[in-house]
Amino acid sequence: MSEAVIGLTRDEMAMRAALDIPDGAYVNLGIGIPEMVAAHVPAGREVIYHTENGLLGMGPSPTDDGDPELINAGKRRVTAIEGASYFHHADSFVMIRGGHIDLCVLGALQVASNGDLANWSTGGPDAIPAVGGAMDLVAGVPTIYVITQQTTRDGKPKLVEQCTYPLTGRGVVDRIYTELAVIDLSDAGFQLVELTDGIDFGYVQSRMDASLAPIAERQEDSVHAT
Amino acid sequence: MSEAVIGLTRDEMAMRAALDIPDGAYVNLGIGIPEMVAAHVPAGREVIYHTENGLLGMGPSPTDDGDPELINAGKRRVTAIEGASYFHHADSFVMIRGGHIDLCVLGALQVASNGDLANWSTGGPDAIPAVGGAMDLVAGVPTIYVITQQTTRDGKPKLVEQCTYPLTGRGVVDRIYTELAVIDLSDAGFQLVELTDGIDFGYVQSRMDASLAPIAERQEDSVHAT
Amino acid sequence: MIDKRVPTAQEAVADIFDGATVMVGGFGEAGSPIELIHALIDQGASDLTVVNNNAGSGEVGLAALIKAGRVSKMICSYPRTANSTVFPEMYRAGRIALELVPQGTLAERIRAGGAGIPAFFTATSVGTPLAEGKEHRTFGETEYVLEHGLTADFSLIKCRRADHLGNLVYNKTARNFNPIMATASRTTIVQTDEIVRLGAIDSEAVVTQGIFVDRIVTVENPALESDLVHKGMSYP
Amino acid sequence: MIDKRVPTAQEAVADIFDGATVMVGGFGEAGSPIELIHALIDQGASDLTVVNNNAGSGEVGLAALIKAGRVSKMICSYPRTANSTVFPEMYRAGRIALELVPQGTLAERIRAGGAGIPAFFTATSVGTPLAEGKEHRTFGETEYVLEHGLTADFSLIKCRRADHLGNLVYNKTARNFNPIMATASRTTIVQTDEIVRLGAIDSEAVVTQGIFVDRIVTVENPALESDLVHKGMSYP
Repeated sequence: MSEAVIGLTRDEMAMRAALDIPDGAYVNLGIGIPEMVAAHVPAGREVIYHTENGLLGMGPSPTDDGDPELINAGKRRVTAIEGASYFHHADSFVMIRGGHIDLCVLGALQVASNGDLANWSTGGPDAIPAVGGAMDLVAGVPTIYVITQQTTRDGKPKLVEQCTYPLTGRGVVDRIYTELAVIDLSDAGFQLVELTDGIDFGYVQSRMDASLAPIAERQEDSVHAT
Repeated sequence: MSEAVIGLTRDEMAMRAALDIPDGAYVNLGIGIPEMVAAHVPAGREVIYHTENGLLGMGPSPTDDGDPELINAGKRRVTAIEGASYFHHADSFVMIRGGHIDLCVLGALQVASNGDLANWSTGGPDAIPAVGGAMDLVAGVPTIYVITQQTTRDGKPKLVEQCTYPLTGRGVVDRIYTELAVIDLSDAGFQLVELTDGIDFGYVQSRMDASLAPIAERQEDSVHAT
Repeated sequence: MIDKRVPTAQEAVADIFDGATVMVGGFGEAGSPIELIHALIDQGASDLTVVNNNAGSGEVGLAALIKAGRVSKMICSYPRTANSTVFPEMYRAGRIALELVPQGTLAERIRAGGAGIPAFFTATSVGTPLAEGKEHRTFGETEYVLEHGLTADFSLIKCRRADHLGNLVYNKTARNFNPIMATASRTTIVQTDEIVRLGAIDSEAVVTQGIFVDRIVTVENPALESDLVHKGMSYP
Repeated sequence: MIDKRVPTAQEAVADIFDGATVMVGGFGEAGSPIELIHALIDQGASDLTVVNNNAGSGEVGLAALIKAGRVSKMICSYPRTANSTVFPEMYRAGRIALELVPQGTLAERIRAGGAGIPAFFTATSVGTPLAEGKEHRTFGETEYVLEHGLTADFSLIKCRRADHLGNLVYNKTARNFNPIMATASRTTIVQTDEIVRLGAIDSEAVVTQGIFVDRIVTVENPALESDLVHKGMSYP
């Protein structure tokens, strides 16, 4: 390790995001850290998970071998809760495109200060382009949370003035959870909501390529509502 | 009765049309005489009936009271065959609009020599307009048969040069079964295929407001195929 | 925790507001949520736009809602049925508006509304009066018209069986418009013959997924429109 | 009489022609009709356009068809999966074309193709490179792009259970693209784990109605792609 770990672990980031998932929400979780959110929803809240390959009521990973035909969007084996339902792909995207899923948690390559998200391609000439359901999710789901490290492994900020990678969607991100902070997207751009214990404003700002507004006097909670 | 019955009865017209329903066809039957076609499909042929209110595999009327929630498009109680399936209205019209139903038999107010069909409204100022699934059927089903009397009750021809009633669809009719004849729609207009026993060409022509071409030397059978 | 059951039809329809668009499931009497409609009559909301394949029969259910003067506009494919006298009278008297839509286009517009599709092309109605004034376009060799997705503030749905998460199954051809209307309305209100325990509805056979449902009322022995009409009943 | 069963996969795919568009069901290995794909490899048709969510993995199933040089173009949403090496190599070498479509738009284009809808508007992909060159239009305050229905000459479908009329049910998330592809192809070819007697599939729970199905082959113990890949197998 060339650098000491500063701020939250991946699991702690998922845990922080989970605090904001409301009781009764229908939620789609992206691949990677977002998947870990499911394990951390606070006790007493019932959340129903949708996976775009045709399952509402996705449960945790199987404790046995599972069923190779019961998988999630990341093609990993999962289980189904009591009261789950299966449906075909067009019906699954009725739920997404039609605005029926309340909230989606995704990873990111870049988020811009206007809420633009890039998370499907680095646009490299040799890259195999692959988009999956990401563009449908950001276009259809009313509330989009992003969980991401503040920078890439080689230190390049992921929260930027303008995305340089191909977009997944325009102005779609509502809130970002990083190892250092919780940051909202407001009309004025990146808006600090909460600092991780032991992290100061200046450090977060230094790990971004865009201006960060300090915590507002009176916290706007509008992005919580779905 | 002011006029003797000439030509086929309603039931005989349905019987004649049934001869042209191919084995294995998926068929939608309109309300009225078309409904009677089902009872006359020749032995050895298996035909599957679709009703647009969400049933594939419609059987005959129930011999008991039936189920008030098992009805056909005319809202009459029906039965379902073994191997029937139920589905919602959007899926039902996937079958119709998507061209999956092979053949539809409808009634008519007017058929024009270019295949235009009018069968939903007389366009009267006091008429309550009601269209149901007729426009979807003629737009989506590749082969459209019409069963109709040659004239209205007061003797006005229903086979005409041009429809005066509002259209159901343009150029959609393939074949017409009347009490006097079987008539195809060809590029040249009405084309006689077959005369009812005892009826002559001149009589059929006299009961139309458009030109009828005599039986062709070598019969084209193209409208039979689906 | 999620539990979409509400005790009475009265509570289920309480917030339907004047001027709302309400989709009402059913094809004729099959799948028609009569008890919910009657609760809506009691509730009093007016100036409603109602979407249904028909326009009711006799003087019960949807016909009674129309007769009570609560419906300013019907969107339907076939407002002319056996025993349908209320709508024709109101229509001829100029007291109710009608948007006539071919049945398949009506179904697809509702499905599109629920699916986030604002508009689509269809060949249905091309060359007829119902295509007049609509955008036409040719794809391949066929001409199509542009039709728009349809959404509603509320839908009133009837099903055979539900669980408390809102998963629904229907009875035979009573399915008809109910599942697509459930997807296309902001608030979906369901009457069910019975509520069953979670897991009692086969996950492979759920027709309407709970995500589309907001409120569920049990109506154990729902009335049949044809029975009520036959008995000459009128509501209220 | 109607009986859609055919004895072998070989016979079922015999008429797939060079240059055909073939929809292949499945999402990863779930619902992937491997035995039908292998029969298609044996059959020899080439210059195929294949529609599938992915582009195969290992050197079996769809990946094997691509490796054999039979696919000139893939239409898919995610041609990059664990153990997916064949497509990337062919793509980088310029030996296969790619039409990349967002997953929901791919599903809706297939559904539209089956439903006789030539084109529809969707908000998905607006503002991204995948919307470039497409017609844009604003409805309300949102911008949408026009997408076109997708149809195929053939589809290869995997299901859990079928009857001889072609009614199908699936297993869990193996349902995925299979039902919509069955509606969107001129000839639908199905492999099923088992054929059951007519009436054994609940009429309320049929997922694909027989009207969409042309040929059914029983493959009693279908191979699992992950098993074959794990064993390092390649086909043929």
